[in-house]
Amino acid sequence: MKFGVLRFPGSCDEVDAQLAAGRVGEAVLLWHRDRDLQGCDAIIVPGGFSYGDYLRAGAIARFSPMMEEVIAFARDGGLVLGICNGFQVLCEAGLLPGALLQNTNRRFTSRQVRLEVVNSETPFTLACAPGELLSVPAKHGSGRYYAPDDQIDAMEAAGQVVVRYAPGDCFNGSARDIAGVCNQAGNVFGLMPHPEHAVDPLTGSTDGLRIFESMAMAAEGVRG
Amino acid sequence: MADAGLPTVEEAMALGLTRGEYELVCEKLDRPPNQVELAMFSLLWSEHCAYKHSKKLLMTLPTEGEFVVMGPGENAGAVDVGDGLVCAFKVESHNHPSAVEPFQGAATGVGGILRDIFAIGARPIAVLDSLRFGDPGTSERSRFLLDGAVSGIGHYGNSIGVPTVGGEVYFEEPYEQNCLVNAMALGLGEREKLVRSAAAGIGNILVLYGASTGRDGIGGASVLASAELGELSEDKRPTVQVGDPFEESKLLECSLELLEAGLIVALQDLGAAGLTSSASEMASKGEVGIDIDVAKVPLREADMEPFEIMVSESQERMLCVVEPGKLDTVIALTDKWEVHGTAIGTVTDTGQMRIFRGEELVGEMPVVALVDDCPLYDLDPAPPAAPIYPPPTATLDPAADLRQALLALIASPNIASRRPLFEQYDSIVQSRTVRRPEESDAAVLQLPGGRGLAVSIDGNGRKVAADPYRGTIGVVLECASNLACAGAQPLGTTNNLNFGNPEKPHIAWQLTEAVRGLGEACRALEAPIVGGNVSLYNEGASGPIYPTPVIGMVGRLPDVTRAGRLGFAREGDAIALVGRFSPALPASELARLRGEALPDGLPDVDIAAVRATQEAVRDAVREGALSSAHDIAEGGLLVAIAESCLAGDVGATLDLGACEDAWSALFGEAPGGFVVSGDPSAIARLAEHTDVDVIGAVGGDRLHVRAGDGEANATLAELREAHRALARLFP
Amino acid sequence: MRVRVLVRPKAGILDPQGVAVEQALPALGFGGVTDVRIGRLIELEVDDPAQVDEMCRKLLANPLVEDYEVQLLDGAAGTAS
Amino acid sequence: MRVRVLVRPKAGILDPQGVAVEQALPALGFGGVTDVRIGRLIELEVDDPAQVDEMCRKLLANPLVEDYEVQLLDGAAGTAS
Ligand SMILES: Nc1ncnc2c1ncn2[C@@H]1O[C@H](COP(=O)(O)OP(=O)(O)O)[C@@H](O)[C@H]1O
Ligand SMILES: [Mg+2]
Repeated sequence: MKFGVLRFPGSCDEVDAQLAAGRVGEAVLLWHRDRDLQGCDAIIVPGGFSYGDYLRAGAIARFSPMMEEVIAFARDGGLVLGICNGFQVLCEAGLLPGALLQNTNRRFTSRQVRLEVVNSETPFTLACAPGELLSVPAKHGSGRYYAPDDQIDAMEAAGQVVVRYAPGDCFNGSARDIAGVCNQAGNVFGLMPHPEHAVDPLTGSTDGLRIFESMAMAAEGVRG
Repeated sequence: MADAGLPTVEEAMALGLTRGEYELVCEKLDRPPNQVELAMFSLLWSEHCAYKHSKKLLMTLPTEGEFVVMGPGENAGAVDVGDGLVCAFKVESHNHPSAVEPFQGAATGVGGILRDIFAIGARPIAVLDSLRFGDPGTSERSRFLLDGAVSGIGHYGNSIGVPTVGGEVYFEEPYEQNCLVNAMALGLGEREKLVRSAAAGIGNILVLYGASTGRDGIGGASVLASAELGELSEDKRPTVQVGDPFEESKLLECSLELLEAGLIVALQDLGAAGLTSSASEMASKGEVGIDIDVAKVPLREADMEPFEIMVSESQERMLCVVEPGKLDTVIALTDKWEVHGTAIGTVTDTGQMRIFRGEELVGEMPVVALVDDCPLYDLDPAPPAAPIYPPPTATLDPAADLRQALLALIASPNIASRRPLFEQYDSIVQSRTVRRPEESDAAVLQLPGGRGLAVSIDGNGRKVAADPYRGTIGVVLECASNLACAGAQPLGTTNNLNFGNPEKPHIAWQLTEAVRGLGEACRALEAPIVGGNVSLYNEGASGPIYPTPVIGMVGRLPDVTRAGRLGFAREGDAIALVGRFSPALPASELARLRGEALPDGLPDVDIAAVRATQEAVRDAVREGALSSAHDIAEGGLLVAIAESCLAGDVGATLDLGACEDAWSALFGEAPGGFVVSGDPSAIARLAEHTDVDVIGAVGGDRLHVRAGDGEANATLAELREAHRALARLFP
Repeated sequence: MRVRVLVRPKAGILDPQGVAVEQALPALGFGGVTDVRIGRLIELEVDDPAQVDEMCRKLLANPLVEDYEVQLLDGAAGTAS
Repeated sequence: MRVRVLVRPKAGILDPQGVAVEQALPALGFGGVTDVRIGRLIELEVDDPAQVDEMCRKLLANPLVEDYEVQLLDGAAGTAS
């Protein structure tokens, strides 16, 4: 299992994602200006402030050469995980539905949250039990998930709402407490909280590992 | 050189030089300085750059020790943390810019201290902040400043991917007109790869990279750092510097990659006094000359004068020295990171700073005159004849009982939970943070190989105002106590001396006494000073700030999995008061709530005894023998216990036995006291090494204490509610 | 040619900054203010103003949540989305 | 009355957003764009438009780093700071 973690100018959590993914497989950094996916089985678009989050979070990064390759990879069914800023990039790139707006509290907020696994059958949540609560940190200023109501209805029906904030834990005002969504095909997943910061008992919880383990299981399945 | 229109002595004085200093400049040059030269001298001879009122004092501080790799003088100090790694760290102030524009002032303060860290070749791994404002309850301006400073720090640190792992904030009336915003940063580097800032190699090339140069902060260093804020007229206000963390993150990665590839000879950030100070100091340290062509400097505004280019304080710029053969590779790397480098000068053997605009020579000064010849002044210290500070405004009902006092203390802005602040900071990025804010008295970061670093930043202006010497000792001891509770041994210390106008004898006395206390405490703890910063002239119309030395200390843990926690953890654990603790109310937080005047002096401190207690607590934490350890600071014993209850979400029952004065026993403050909890046998073992008094047990959902015939009782829910008091400042 | 782009949150989308400003005004003594909306102002110099609309759709605004309006500053009227 | 306030970074003050957007545009296929400045667009409904100028100075703009321009949308021209 080989993960590729994108690196844009202004990325912050790319090494953290590399370390986390490295616990379940091989993980390499991919520079935004290159075009070689280096044979990776899954791509992670990491957290941080690509291009300073200037203009709109994720707006500039999504045009990078490497993102063009990632878009093609995703269209071919490749696994793509977007975390925080990566989620914003994937929405901007049109790989995921919706948009992420400024938190209703108007502040960057960093807090441990509980995530409820709504759909445990995606390639990113295979290793979770339905309804399981994962303790994972969230830290962002623009994490309010928005999509038109009818679209969210359809997404919920189709199992595209993958994780929600547990009651009381949603500080950003997201529609229906949505924390992470996948595309229709299920191979692209974005979430605001940071599973890569929940992989070691020393620095927090280990619940986030489940996301990376799920991806490895899914990738092995595809291969096998 | 054209000598028409030379600046006058009056203009020199408006830039902050004294008449005598101007005359000395003329003597050094053998002629009056032109505009470029005067601008450069006025900056380098400012208090901020030349430390002319503090250098003699600073020379008394201990700077050497077993772990010191780089002491004061370089961009940051560094201590050895084992396995060939060093921790670089330093604290800096951005007080005056933050008073003008708190968001950008605080943001650029963080940007500046981070550049100091990577300028020596260390990757920044943590930021801490130390903040002082007026009373947030009554002062709208203080709330505005607090809100702006906290968002600015978060904006910069979060965006650049360096965790803000700790800090401190206090609210006292003397900071109303002159807030303090200090920021500390830590970095990790390989000992063998540290780089110094001395320019070397005649014929080598100076490359400037990063942001373009605009009119930011022109006059900043001389005007902002050397004049009392109240004297600043509107037209002297410099342009506000705007921070760009995105640019800095590229600058950081590019600088570390340049160093890793061995492409540069020397590296220096551009901070206060911009190109003037960075180039001159590089030349001075390398004992060489430098030629700079300002026409080559990429500008944000086309029409800038040579002197403006030389003094601009535009942020996010670095200067490096490169061998000619490596220039193309260096430029290519700066292009990769989009921080486009430009060759702007050369290293010469002239011993002169020569400034050109194209072919035209527009300034020429001996490096030695610029950097080393600024006169140093002796202070004229004298203790104040009458109290300097009015008593704080009383907010506690004089009839309050112990329980009401406890709840008022827990809700005091100086003690209430800092969560609404630190939740605006990313404290976990880089995956090193083992103890987040409110989990331990010091932040703890993991290092390769299972070891750890602990760091704390502390200050207590009120106590230093009451007794500059003993108060400062108390601050250094508190910082080391915080490390001890995490299980760490101090390796080195940084400090920021925030004081009023040193030309006034009573301020000079505060400064002198504080530095004496600082040196003595650091010597006794073997925690030498490896760097720091001085911020003087912190005064408003109603007087000086409390003298505020801010101390940052870095320590190490052999086994990071055993880092201490401050929260009670297990029902049934014994609670003990540890240390030879002699609590006293004068200058305490309770005295502030009661509106009591500051005492004239504090009790003597036995530093060696405190150190011994710290070592005993540290060793017990390192053995994993204790469930919790917390030092007793603001609010005294009962507040420390309440904090341990809140952090562990469990109550406690205490009986202090016979007790002459329950108020002093419960709320009095002094250095050297700790509250620990653990298995009774572990506490008994601790008693073999230091004074230990078992006073109660962990359990239940309330805090209940009996002291003599006094008694207090509060539920966890009541304590938690009081502790949330700061949340309303951030609606 | 100098071009101005006004980007606004779409009707119906919560604008927390606008709400905060609206709530802060009465305390500062400003009554009678309603419906505050905060967006982005982008001004740029372009060789070819015909490009601007595409630039807006692709980069300067997010059509799912924002409306934009282009104003050509040296005369001529603008186009709105 | 509907009022529009344009808030811009002051001349000479660094505009990191504008710089970043300007540098990114060529790679996105938009050449010939220079001097990008990014500010805020504030639109509000006010009973008394005469108040707006003071509102800008006190709350809507930060006079240390920003200039503002007020446009009355139902006719009449605006005032600039
Ligand atoms: N300004 C601040 N920025 C970040 N963290 C802070 C700040 N102030 C306090 N904290 C954190 O909040 C916790 C409690 O702070 P404080 O009560 O000042 O601790 P102490 O009494 O040990 O000095 C610590 O973890 C500290 O690092
Ligand atoms: Mg403490």
